[in-house]
Amino acid sequence: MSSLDQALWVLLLGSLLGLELIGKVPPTLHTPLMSGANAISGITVLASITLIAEADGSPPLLLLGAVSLGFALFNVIGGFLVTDRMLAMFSRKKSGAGS
Amino acid sequence: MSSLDQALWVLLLGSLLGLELIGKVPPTLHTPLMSGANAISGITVLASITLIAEADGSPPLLLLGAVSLGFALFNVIGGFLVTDRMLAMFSRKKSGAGS
Amino acid sequence: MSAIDVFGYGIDLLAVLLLALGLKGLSKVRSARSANGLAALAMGLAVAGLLIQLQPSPTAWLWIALGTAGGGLLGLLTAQRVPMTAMPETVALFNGCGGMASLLVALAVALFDPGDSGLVERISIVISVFVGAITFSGSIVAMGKLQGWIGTPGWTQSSVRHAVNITLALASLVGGVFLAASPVSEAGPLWLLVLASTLLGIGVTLSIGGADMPVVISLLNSYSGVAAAAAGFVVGSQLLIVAGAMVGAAGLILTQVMCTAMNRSLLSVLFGGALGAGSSGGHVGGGGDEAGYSRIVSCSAEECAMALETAERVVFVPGYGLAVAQAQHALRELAKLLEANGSEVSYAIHPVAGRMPGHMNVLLAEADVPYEQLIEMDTINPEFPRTDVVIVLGANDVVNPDAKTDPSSPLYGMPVLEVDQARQVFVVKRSLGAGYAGIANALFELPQTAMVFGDAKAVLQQLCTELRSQGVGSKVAVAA
Amino acid sequence: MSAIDVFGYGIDLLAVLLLALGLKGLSKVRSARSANGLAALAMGLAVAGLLIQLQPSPTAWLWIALGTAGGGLLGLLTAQRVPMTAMPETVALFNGCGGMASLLVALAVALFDPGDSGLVERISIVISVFVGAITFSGSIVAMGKLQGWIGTPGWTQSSVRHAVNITLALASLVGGVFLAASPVSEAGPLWLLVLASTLLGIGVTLSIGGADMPVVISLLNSYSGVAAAAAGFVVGSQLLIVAGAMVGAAGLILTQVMCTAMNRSLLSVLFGGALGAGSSGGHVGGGGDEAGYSRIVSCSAEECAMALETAERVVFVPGYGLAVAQAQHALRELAKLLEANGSEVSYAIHPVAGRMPGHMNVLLAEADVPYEQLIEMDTINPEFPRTDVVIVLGANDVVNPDAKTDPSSPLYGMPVLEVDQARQVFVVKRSLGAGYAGIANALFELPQTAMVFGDAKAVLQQLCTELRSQGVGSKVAVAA
Ligand SMILES: NC(=O)c1ccc[n+]([C@@H]2O[C@H](COP(=O)([O-])OP(=O)(O)OC[C@H]3O[C@@H](n4cnc5c(N)ncnc54)[C@H](OP(=O)(O)O)[C@@H]3O)[C@@H](O)[C@H]2O)c1
Ligand SMILES: NC(=O)c1ccc[n+]([C@@H]2O[C@H](COP(=O)([O-])OP(=O)(O)OC[C@H]3O[C@@H](n4cnc5c(N)ncnc54)[C@H](OP(=O)(O)O)[C@@H]3O)[C@@H](O)[C@H]2O)c1
Repeated sequence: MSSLDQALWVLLLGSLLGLELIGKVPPTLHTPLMSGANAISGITVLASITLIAEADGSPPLLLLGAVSLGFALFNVIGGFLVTDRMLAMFSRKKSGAGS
Repeated sequence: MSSLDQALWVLLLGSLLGLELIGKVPPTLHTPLMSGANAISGITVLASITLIAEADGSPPLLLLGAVSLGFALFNVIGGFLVTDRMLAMFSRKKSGAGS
Repeated sequence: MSAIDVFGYGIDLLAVLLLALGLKGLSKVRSARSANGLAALAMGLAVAGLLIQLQPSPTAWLWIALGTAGGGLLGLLTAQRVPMTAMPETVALFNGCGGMASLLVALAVALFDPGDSGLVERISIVISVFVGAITFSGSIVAMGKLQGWIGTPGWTQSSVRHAVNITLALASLVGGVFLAASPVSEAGPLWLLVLASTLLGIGVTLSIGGADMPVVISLLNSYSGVAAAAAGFVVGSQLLIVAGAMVGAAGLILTQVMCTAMNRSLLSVLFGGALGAGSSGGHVGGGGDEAGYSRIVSCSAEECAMALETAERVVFVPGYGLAVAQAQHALRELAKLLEANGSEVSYAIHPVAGRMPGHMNVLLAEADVPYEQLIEMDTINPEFPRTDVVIVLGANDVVNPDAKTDPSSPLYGMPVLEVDQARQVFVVKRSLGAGYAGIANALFELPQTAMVFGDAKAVLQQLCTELRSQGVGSKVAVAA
Repeated sequence: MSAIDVFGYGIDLLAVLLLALGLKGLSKVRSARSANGLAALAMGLAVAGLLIQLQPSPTAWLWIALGTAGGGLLGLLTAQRVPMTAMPETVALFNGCGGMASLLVALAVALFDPGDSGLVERISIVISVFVGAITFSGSIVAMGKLQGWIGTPGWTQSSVRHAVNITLALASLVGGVFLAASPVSEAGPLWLLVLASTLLGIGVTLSIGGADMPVVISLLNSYSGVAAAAAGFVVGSQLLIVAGAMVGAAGLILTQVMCTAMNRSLLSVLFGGALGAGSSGGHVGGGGDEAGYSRIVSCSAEECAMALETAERVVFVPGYGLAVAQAQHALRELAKLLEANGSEVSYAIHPVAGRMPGHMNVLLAEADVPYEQLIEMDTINPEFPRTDVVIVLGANDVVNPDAKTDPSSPLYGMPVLEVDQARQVFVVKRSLGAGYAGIANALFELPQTAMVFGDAKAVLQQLCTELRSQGVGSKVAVAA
């Protein structure tokens, strides 16, 4: 893995940034924001892909990698789409026409 | 120097953090904040000290290092003190007694 | 550094930048939707960059395709099919799967990766397994509770649960320490860790009431960020570490913000046990149960319909009960009738009405209620004095006037919808039962208030029928 | 990693954390002072950590002590001696020295460091020299202009300056590219770079009017952060890179915020030339110069004193002219007389009154005006209708009613102090000359307004004398 001290710097700064990025959130956005952040946390796909690509043909690694990739992508794809669906409902441009 | 890719990560995250840290500043604080940030930018003292400590006795490096250390510390010490003086004036607990 | 490395590296930096912008944008109404797209783009970039850097072998490509097809398709279908009202459950499910992914990566490396591992890597594996497992099992339990599949067992409300959870936490600790300390990974401590932390996730979540679930899910979401960051340490990905840390920290803040909005503290959510779990109500001495009220006027849907027919300004106050009764479409129906009848109709949206933030917006949007008619609390409160009829639909705490006047009330200090200012108030609910906070509501006893007992959907349908039978339906054609 | 490395590393992380907290705290009134202390602590920590890690030789310690003694003492003395009213100049001076430090470090490494240098290091040196030199020369010019030592030469207001600056920028670019491209550092390109960028800093700053200087200083402050980050690349210090980047970015935001508060755009500050440089005024067609007014009532200090004697509520509006005249102590004197006479006195503080943000707070605090009497614009505006006498002291733009009513005015949209609502307004200034924005002020022509021409300090002293001669002074003893 990359050198530890580098990783810790990045960890610290990333956390501080995360703390700052979200300031005041109107209650209406709590659920979509939670859902969007959740989709982002599916970034573990990167770990799964790395695992597969560096598996050197080892079957258990390939299998576990693919399964974890499936789980992570489920999180990512589902998360972003569902967030978009929610946010689409909030858009003001929505026509007022009845059902 | 430390590996470039590490440095660039840190640069990016540091900048983003800086952009986020200061949101709304009341006008009264513009000058003190400017002054305080200026004092922090005197962190170049670290570079000067490194220069001196790793000069290996080379006279020009030692001299330039010491001069730059002087400049940087002038910035740091003066900056923090002057900011404190300004902020002391804003403190509400100040007694209302006349001159 | 080869050209490809530099390229991949640039992509990584760009992806983090976009992710940060996405997270930031998601917290503002105007930019939220495009920010979500931005974040998705960043994710796509990151994956593409990684694939370019790693240049997987054909076999690897095959397995990647397999995983992608499986997870991607399922995600797509789930996202499209799930009803809007089941959002919290859905997010919990997604979140649990993210945790599972981190758990599996760490397991795979610990069990099958031949290379010798350093202390740092082993610690990362422990954290990844621990947090991943808790996130997974906790999220699944949260989902089950929200769906009503899982109840709140009695023992989780006694102090037994503290003993159980502490034992589980200690077991995880032991497993983790042994795993981290031994240079060759041993299966024993690993499985102990997996098992104990999975159970711990269940144990902690099981004791929390369904109404507090949004907060718990948000917290677990923060955890899954931490798990991702730990997985980043395991596979050595800067980008993963940054993104994971960012989401973890942002999730923590969001959890805090949500707690504040609901007048709860995070600690009391996590350790306080279930609060107002459905009908348990009345935990505050004296108030709450039906005997507590002295002067209640109840009326029929017919009387209510008559008042509505002549009202010029009608405000609906939707609450949790409306969501439970799935009555949003019936409500929209009634509103259309009234509008055709010449009334001015709007909806008063309290920020924490319902059981998840934005619950009412989502619910009413699903029923095609025009966005302009959803009025935020601060805007509509001054309007109540000139409102003829207020219909409170399955809402309770958010219209409780005690929050303003009675310092001893648990709600005291929470801003509420001041419906008591209106000329006439009808409260539609099934009984005199309490709401989430489990306390009595002084509104029900006010002279201008009348209760209309019944299921929200049934009452709304009755109202529509009444109005139509009085000829309001026919005027629609004339007005149009 | 040795134990000392780990220790030093932990200190570095802690220092960054504290610096971030410090910067954040500095932007809130309540926490600003302690945040400043926190940042200073972080700086001390960082230095201590570095010394522990580097373990300098005795010779090195000697030189470090020399530099510390020199810079530290000077800084201490300067900070204590400088008058509060000279703050912007002082900050500019400090800032310039910070830039100089980065410049010197890069120079030393380029000229005397024997090791062979990679491309990245050479690029870092170029950036460090370039930004450091601009920061230094620009800050010194800014200081000189604020102190009045340097004027605004005519050619800098014509388009000649663009030609000059572009030439200088190109020269820096050539020097920089040559320096970065050649593996052995050559003196030629280096000195070209130093010279051209120093002159560029002068050229750009010289054309900017004194009133825009705070913005320029803030921008240069952001540059000195960039220079520090570049120096961090040169000596290979993570901490320096992070802190430099953080300050650089924060400075940029602050610059933007300041521009907004002054109704100016950053580009127009940098490239628009001097605006309202002292008496140049009247650049807006028609308005501004003295002939533009038709109905002006002027009165003597004596008449003004009579109005003050009977006023129950008096509001002073201090402006740039008060600062120029150094009249804050005379003002405090007058206020004390009035208070002894039973009047209620307060000061209306416009956010951009004067020539630097917070100028008036600092100025009046220096004269020991109680903080409670300084009222912010939004608070005092509704109070003007029940104010008997307003005295405008060397303020102009911040009381211009056109900002509210005349869409064609350059000030339109800027919130102003609504002194025209008061019963009686006295405007104390030397002439009918315009203020910073260079436009006429409709306030002067209103029926309730009277001009009291003269230097602010002189007029205030006259007012005190008048009041005392009418026996107000003697009442002080009685009232006390
Ligand atoms: N929005 C959030 O994010 C969130 C999250 C967690 C907690 N909370 C809390 O939840 C509460 C929300 O207040 P609220 O006024 O919306 O709801 P509430 O105070 O919980 O009251 C809901 C009412 O709906 C009635 N009801 C239930 N089912 C019904 C049905 N089928 N038809 C008609 N009525 C029905 C219930 O009375 P009956 O049993 O008599 O019918 C109950 O009194 C607040 O205390 C808030 O702090 C909110
Ligand atoms: N606060 C900031 O950060 C900042 C920074 C840059 C620019 N600005 C701008 O500066 C302006 C500030 O408004 P302001 O009302 O304070 O000042 P102003 O509009 O610039 O007017 C100052 C007035 O003071 C008078 N004056 C000068 N010397 C005097 C003396 N010795 N005795 C008495 N009067 C004297 C001048 O008139 P005579 O010549 O007739 O005496 C002038 O009209 C705004 O336009 C603001 O945007 C503010």
